[in-house]
Amino acid sequence: MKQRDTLDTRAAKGVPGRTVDMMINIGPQHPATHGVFRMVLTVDGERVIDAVPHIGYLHRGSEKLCEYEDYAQIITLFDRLDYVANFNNELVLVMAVEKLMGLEVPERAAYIRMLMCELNRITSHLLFIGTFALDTGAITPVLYNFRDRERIQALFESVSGARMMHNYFRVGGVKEDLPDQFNERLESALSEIEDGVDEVDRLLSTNEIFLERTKGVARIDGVSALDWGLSGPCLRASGVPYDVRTEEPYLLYERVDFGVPVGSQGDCWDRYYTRVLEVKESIRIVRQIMCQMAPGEVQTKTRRIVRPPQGEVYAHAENPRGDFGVYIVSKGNDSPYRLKVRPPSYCNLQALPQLVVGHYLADAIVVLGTLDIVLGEVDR
Amino acid sequence: MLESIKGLVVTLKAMTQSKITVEYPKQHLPIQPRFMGFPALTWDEARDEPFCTGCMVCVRYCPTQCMSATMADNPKFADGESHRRKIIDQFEINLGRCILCGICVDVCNFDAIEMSFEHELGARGRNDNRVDLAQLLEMGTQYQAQSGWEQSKPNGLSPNEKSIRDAAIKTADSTRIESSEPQDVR
Amino acid sequence: MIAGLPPKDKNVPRRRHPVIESAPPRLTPVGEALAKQISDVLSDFDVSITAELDEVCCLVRAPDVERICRLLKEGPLTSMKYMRLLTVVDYLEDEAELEVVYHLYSLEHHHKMMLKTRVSDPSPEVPSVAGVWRGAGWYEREMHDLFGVFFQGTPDTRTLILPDDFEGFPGRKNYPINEYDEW
Amino acid sequence: MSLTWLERKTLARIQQRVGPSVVGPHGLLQPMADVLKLVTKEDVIPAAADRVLFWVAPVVVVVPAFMLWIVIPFASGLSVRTLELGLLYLIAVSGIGTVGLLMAGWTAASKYSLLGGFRAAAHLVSYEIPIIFVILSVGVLVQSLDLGHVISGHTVEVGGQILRMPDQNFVPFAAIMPLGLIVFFLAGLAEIGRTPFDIHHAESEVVGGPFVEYSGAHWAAFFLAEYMNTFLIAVLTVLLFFGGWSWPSPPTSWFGTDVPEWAVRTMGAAWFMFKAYLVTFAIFWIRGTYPRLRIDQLMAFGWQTLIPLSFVNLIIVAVVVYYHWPTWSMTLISLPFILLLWRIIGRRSRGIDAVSTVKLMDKSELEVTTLSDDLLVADPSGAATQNTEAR
Repeated sequence: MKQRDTLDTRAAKGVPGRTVDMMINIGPQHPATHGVFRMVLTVDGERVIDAVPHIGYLHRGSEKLCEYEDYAQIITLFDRLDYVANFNNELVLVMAVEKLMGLEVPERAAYIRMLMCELNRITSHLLFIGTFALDTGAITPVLYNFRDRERIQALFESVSGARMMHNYFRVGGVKEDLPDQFNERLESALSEIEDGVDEVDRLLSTNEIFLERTKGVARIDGVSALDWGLSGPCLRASGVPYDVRTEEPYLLYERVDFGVPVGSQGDCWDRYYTRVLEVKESIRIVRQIMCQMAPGEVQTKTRRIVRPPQGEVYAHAENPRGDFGVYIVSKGNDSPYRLKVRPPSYCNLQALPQLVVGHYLADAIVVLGTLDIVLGEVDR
Repeated sequence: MLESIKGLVVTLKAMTQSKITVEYPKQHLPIQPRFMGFPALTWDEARDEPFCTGCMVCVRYCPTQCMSATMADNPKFADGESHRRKIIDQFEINLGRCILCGICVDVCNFDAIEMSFEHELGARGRNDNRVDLAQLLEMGTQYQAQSGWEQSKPNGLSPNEKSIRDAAIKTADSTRIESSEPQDVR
Repeated sequence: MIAGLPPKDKNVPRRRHPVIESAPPRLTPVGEALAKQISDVLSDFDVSITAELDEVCCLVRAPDVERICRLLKEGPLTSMKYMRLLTVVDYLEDEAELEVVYHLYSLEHHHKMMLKTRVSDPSPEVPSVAGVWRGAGWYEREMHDLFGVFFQGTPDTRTLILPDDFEGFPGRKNYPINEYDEW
Repeated sequence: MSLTWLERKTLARIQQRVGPSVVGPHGLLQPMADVLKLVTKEDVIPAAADRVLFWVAPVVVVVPAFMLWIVIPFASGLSVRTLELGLLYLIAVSGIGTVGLLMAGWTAASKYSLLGGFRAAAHLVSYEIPIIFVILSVGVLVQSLDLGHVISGHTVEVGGQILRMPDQNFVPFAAIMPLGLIVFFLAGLAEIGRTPFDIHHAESEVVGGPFVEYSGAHWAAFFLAEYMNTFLIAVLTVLLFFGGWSWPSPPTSWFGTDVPEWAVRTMGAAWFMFKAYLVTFAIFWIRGTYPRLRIDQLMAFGWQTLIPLSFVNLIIVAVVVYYHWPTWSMTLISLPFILLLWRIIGRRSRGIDAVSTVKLMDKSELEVTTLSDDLLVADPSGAATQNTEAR
């Protein structure tokens, strides 16, 4: 960024008149902050010269609370971290505990977990695409995507009994098997979603105004993206092909064939389109899972009170927002001694000041939209 | 420019398609059979009493501590009409605190608590959503009627389960004194 | 917490369960190779290398942290370019120490490791690694909020997730969580 | 008033929703309910606001919005006042509303509304210019500034020659100067702050712009003005380019019998309103489809594209009228410029293949790829170049 004219430099140059930088407080209640996030932007006219993010408005002390809860109860807390990708959060917790206990999951349970996580990735990305379009000013895609998301939410409800806070995964498996007629319903939902995604793709992805707003805006290169600890679509848009599903395959991701979209520009449009392609890939994965799945047990025998051995474990998985990790220090009790979450949106959000400085106020909103933060996860 | 016109076509086409929203208070979307609404207590038609024995296992496992219960001696056991030695005396759930996780249903040994279909609940005060035993049983019987509920853990308990149940009753007995009053949350 | 219920005691198991087993280390061959490499790379420092499950775990002295991190990030053999997580574990009650844990990952070699260091209470100070990985900045601020660990040289020392006037370190085990009234 | 209903229903149908449906049949009485609600609502004036100006601002916006309707003829001779300088009057009065928006933004003592007010002032003023030039070229075409003459044409005497100026009974001006129509419609959208150009009350950025701090009846006044202006742009589009009430002209005789004068007029007015509603629908349709431009892009589009093109349009019209070329030559000359506009708008999605920046890497491909430096985009300096250029 070039040296900015300040009051002092202007006075030194003898430029008459005064311009004063304005501080704009965006949030905690603002339509574009996707939750209770606050950022203080210093703007020179319309151009952002400084951005200070403030988080913590949704800090509920989840990690501390986990130290006082049973592992079974912690699952309900994890539902409430990233509240648009609940299954993925639950998965990471139960994976961590299973890794600590050295527990094997029945094949069908693993497939069901994969299925639910991929479906949840679709719902989460659909929500992103819709709200991002809303950030750029298009008011229609969000409703199309809610329409499609609703189809999957209904499936979730039929599987777990809840639309968002599922509490469905258990240490050693899942709560219960898929309901009857699930395959047929899933297939019809998937084909409708495919149509819906194409529809929004036609409506938005290559729209001139949309390209105008997102192409080349807020670029971040791969090296600094890694440095900031970005993950997920934000990192992949910068050209770093880091996806936990291929990097350290968990569940049965080795058995399915899928592609990972990788951007090359690291701008807002790449971050957006990476997710659009991921939705399509997830649909592909779900189809493969449905073919491969065989009937069987869904739960290994465990004690009612899960009590993993002493030790430390870090487990992570590819959430819609990125690399979601859980670090558990266990002392062999019912509750973890220390539990720490690696929230991907927290890391992604850190890079915000670097991304928005030098751009327009309207771009700041768009950039925040592409980072796709969920405040439940950022503040925990 | 072509792309913009493509967008206009998409929206125009959508305009001719059918509506997908429903007018909520007049019309409801179907509830799935596994739907987890607020917890309710089930009613044992055969013996005309609740299944719940007040063993407090749900109270202890509730992540938000939204329940409280007390148990009493079952008069019907003395008469020989029922196999339950203990029976629920008071039960209160603060539905405003309940997070609908279903853990209470998982841990219950007697099928006494179920997640009902009840989900529309509004109140004006922070603690106005407390429901007592009578209301819970009413919700429960309604749920049983709606869902064709069947007991999945029949009364002929295996010896193992029996011992679990007895242990639960024992622990519940010992904790009874501590929380015999319905807990007050400001 | 509801008044009336006794606070749960976190260290004592709820039921009689005297045997506490430990999870055995299960290092992969890659991990073992990494452990060797690290002991070579960090031969100048006071390091003890163990393993937790499948991760190499490396305990170092607190003042060395920043130099070690830089070495691990920039050395071609390790090239830990990606810092996954920074956290603090409170062992004050048993061992009077706080443990700072760094989870590192190398995208080139698919190496993962934990770097640990221990600080004790009157002045829990660790050099900041925000200069090595910029992503560490917020973690350090958060850990300072919750545990009172001071990271020397961290670029931003404001509180992150707690209010500015918050007193005490709520992440620590000895923070009285049951002694306030629920709203 | 019916426009709010139309807008909400249109958007709802675009978004596959039901839309207003409770008050009245199909929610037709919803606007009434809205008005009732807004009027009875408490009118909050922020403590830091300049009370007088804050109170006056909505009036300044609403009054011109009403005054504009004085000269609009709904059928032949059916207007409040027939002014000879009707077009000039339109241009003059429509500029006043901007002052009101700026007043509202400035006096509310809120940074959002301040930004919104500035944005409004900047972009409304710059989009006024292409509108003026297009209106002027219509004036040149008909050699009159009277709105009635625009439709029915008239005769003028130029240098002893009696000329019949074109009227829209036979060919609407949309066919004669399509460039003018496009420029007028785009600039009109911006002038009323409709979707691709609605930056001054961009909900996701400045949360309503100048109106943030307004509530109750004052807010209602702003929105009344907004819808009045929306409809005015639709009416003007019909009037200037689609022949108002007369194209295609309603029949004057019906199976051999003469239709009475009043019936022809009524039919003309109804026909006129129908066309105006169609244009309004198009405006709402566009709102339901497009994202919003950024301020710099908006200004660039206005100053670099629309204003030159409106000049071009004026020159074409002037040349054709001066040399008495046939009117169809005007259409022909306009065509290349329309193509130019087409290419300017579409330049983003042309050239570079937009979609190609994101590649799908197969899983097997990823497993063999280790992270090498050429996969990383090592171009941190390119971060803000795009924007500085645009500035």
